[in-house]
Amino acid sequence: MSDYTRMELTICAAARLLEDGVIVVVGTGAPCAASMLAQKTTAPNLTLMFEAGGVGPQLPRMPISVGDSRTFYRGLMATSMADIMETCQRGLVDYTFLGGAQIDQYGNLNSTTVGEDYQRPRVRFPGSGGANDLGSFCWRILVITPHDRRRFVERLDFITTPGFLDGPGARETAGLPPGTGPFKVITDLAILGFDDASKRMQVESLHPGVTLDEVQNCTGFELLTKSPITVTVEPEDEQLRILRDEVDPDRYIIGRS
Amino acid sequence: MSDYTRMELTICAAARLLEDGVIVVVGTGAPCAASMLAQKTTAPNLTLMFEAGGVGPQLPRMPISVGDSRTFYRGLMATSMADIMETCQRGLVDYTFLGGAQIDQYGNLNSTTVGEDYQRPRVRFPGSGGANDLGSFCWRILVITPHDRRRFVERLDFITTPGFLDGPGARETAGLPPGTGPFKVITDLAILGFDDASKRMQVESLHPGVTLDEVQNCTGFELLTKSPITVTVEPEDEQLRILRDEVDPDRYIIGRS
Amino acid sequence: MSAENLQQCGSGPLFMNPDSDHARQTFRAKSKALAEKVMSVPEAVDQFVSDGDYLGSGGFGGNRIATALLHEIVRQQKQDLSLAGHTTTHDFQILCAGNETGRGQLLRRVDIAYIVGLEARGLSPHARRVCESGQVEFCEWSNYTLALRFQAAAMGVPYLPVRSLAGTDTFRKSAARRVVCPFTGQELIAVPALWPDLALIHVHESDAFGNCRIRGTSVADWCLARAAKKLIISCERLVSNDEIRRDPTATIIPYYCVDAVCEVPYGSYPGNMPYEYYSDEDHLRQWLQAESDPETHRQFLDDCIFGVSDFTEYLERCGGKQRLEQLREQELHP
Amino acid sequence: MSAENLQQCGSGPLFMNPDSDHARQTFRAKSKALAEKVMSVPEAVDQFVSDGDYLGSGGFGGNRIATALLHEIVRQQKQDLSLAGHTTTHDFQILCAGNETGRGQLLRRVDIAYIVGLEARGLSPHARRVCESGQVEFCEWSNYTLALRFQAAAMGVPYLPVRSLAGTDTFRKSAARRVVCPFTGQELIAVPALWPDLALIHVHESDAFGNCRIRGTSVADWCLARAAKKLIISCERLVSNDEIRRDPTATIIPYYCVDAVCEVPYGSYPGNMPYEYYSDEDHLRQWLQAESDPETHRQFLDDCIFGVSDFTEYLERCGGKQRLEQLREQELHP
Repeated sequence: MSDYTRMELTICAAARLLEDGVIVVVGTGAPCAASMLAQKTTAPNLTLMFEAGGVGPQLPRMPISVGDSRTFYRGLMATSMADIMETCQRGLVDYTFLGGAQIDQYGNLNSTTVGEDYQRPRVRFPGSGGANDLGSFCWRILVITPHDRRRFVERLDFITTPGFLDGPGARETAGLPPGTGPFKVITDLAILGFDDASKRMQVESLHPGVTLDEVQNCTGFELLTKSPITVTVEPEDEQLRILRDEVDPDRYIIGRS
Repeated sequence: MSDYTRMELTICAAARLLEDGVIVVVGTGAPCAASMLAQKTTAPNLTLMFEAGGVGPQLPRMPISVGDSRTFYRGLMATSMADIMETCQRGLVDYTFLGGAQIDQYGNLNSTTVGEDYQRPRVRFPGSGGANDLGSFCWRILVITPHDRRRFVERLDFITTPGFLDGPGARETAGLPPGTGPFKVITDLAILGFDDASKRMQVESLHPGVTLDEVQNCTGFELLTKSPITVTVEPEDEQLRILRDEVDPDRYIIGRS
Repeated sequence: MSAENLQQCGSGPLFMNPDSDHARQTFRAKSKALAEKVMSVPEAVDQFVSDGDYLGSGGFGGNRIATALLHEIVRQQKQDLSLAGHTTTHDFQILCAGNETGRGQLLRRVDIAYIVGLEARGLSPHARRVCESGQVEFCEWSNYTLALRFQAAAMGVPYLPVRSLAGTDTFRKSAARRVVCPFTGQELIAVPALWPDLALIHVHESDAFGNCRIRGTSVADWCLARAAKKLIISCERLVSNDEIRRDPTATIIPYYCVDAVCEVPYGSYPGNMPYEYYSDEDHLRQWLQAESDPETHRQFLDDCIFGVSDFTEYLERCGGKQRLEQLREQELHP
Repeated sequence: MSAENLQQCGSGPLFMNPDSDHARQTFRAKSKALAEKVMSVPEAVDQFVSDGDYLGSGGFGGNRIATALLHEIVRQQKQDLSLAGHTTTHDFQILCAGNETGRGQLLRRVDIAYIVGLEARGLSPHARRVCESGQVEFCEWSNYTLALRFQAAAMGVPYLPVRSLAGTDTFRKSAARRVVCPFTGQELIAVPALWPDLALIHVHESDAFGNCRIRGTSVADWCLARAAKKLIISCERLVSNDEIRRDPTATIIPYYCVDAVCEVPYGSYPGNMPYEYYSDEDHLRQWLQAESDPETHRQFLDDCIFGVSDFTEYLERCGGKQRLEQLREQELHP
């Protein structure tokens, strides 16, 4: 077994979650790397979509923007943002990968503002982009994020994108499509899921060498645990080779800490 | 002045109503002939649209269907039906040409059923097609129709397409865009308009040799008259030549009685 | 008439469930794998058309229609179908061959925007017989509002607002309802989403997976393809997936909407196919004339549909290659 | 949370009138004549951009953006503009050069879907200064719902329903409202139509009248072009009207939406232009770095916008032909 970084482990773990023959709407960065890796390993028939309109590209390199020309390079279709979003809204899209500045125990995401005063925030982040739409429409939300207490917080300063809102049934009551919501959160420490009954975040798998205490200490709310907690499967040599040589040869993503 | 048929007169009169530099949504038949004639005479900068998606064709011949390939032959755009209809709905389209099996004093049109029982009609006609939409959205409705009591009726068996409904303010109350409605009805006997106050149909111009009595006798409701009633301008030689040689060389329309 | 007295609902029947959650379950269950879907017309119709299905017919009546698929549906004597009749002209005429001809009842319910007529060519006597029989249930719409129902479905919402239909009997015999704009207070009409069980669309080019290109007007097919729960494509030409990837901007229907792909050259005949062949007006005139007399009509249908084994044989009977070359010439040099 | 307790309205400001009758009057007054509209970038901006206008920016932030027009708006020091910020990245960064730099206040109100960031490249320090100053008024949306507001406008209806936003602070800080589906009773979100005073769209090809073609993703530009009360097109290449008529299927924006056409090769630089040139990541990185220090930023803006006479001079300063050829190579052989 080769040496690998936490980021490589995270990407490999995320890639394994994607089934073959499904559609995933991805952003740039780690989600895109995970999806490309899945295509080249366990899910050759995975279709990538990008919110600006790219469908099914044969990605020559990692795109820099979710709207750049690589997102439809030798693609099956170059269409509109509305077409992508509406394909999600009518229920055809299985997975979306999201991120954010903050996440809470229900998987709600903040990418808008940090600080008390909305009009004069401490930090103005970009806002929803397509995240609120994708997080509302797609069947399963995947989140890739570094794991620390600044990100995993008790209370979001701003709910940009809906997770399970304030608990069981809340999405449905609000009018969001039933049966949707956060599925897995993949961090540099663990893979987390959501408890069926309470919709609260739970530790499902610890990365090799990581303890439950360590994960809890990096989290600003109480984590549930799924029993038994497994150990995250380590990257295989072939997976690492493809990730390093084919997916991210410039070490654009995997070069990050 | 050449001899001409009533149909030729009707088409020439309709063509003169179209201003230069506007957009008109046309059907096949006489409206299309009138619009082509206008383009080749008084309104060279008239843009034709067809409801199936054709915009600004250089019509090589009269189309047979409002969706056939001639409607976008060397056209500016071949788009969707929704694009055409929505361009009308947002207020860009000045004129539409409509017809129907029946018309009443408010310019309402029936192209759906004749007979008492909707479910088992005496005659089932096609229905609205795009007429209800175009008659709701476009600023001014033009109607070309033969003039007889079977068509000009006191009460429609079915209101397919809105004229002024039951009188002043009715379109607006129903929710139709304000300021729209029937503009002129061009028949083989006269040009009729609508009284501003009552929204009832009025005779504005009699074709040469036609009397007001004759028009009233061919009409199943009481006609108002605009004073003074003019005599319809006769076709000019050049207009007739173009109509016969360039617009309808197969006498597809002008060959009709 | 004051705003308070406006009729709030059309009295027409709503044939299909406009619940977008219901539709989402269907779309979730569809395969999204990039798999080959090429099959013959009889196979596609046998496999994907069920009695009782609600159909949407692509193109525009006599232009870019899926004639071969429509004939096969009639030949296989499917029963109790519903239809979205948005400017259905010759396509409607073909389906009517399954009603009032001693083979049960193919058409049972029709959402009408435009039926019975063939535009400037006149009314179909047989379609009139079918529609005046009292045996078919109707609901009235207009071309745009029926297309808008597909658009709502394609968007994944249960309704969309519109400013037509208002004030007319077309509204009163529709299943539309009134709504008020929550921002402006404007009176609007709401039309319910329509997810057909099945759509038939004829296109210029498709690859084996169902990525399709159309040249010329798309009419309502962008939305119809996305709204349909099942979609059978017929195409003039199969092209390679490489060719599709060479110009992704040209793809109008993506593979994940498509269930079957049938290669049928001249598949819109006797309808027009833009940039390929013009409509066969002689044949359409013969069809209309044959309908005047039920016995002549029966014979005509045997010659064109019931007594031929497939669409190729129909094309042969209509003049074959020579006639088709004439129509191609008419299209390319009008 | 029960359905009765759902918040009915977002508390965000509605910057533009969503009344479709109001918009209809504007569109009625527009010329529909097929007239030549070619002019220079300074002329177009001088003639069609007024202080206080609401702008829509085409493309996708750093892809197929109308950079030359954006620079000119900043150079002419337009004031008090509103902006539809749907994934505005580098375009937003350019407009922010008119705020907090001693030249008044270019941006006054922003409908936000995505601002401040440049995707994977990080946040813009200067855009943060502008947005954290309290001087700009905001309303929150998402990429789809902001695009949907253009779609409602393009359709000519005052609102459209959607199933996102619900339950979040994005909704609470938006100007969206709740509606109930009149057919299914489903809880939905309504977004108001948005007719921008002006849109700027960069395309591959346009004729002199404004009939335009785009290759690659259209993002929200189909709707934006139709929603805008005034529309300035910049294009890589002017083509003849004959060329447009050769393939009417390729026309995505028709002339009657367009007020001015400016020929600007490399007009999306430093943004990506599909099939033409890739984004200049070095230049974008320099821009971000320059923003860290206000004095460096001032100098950088003088070098790139205020101190150059036109876009051609900007391209020269950024490396000119040699650099542009590299970017073309990166695009064509990624």
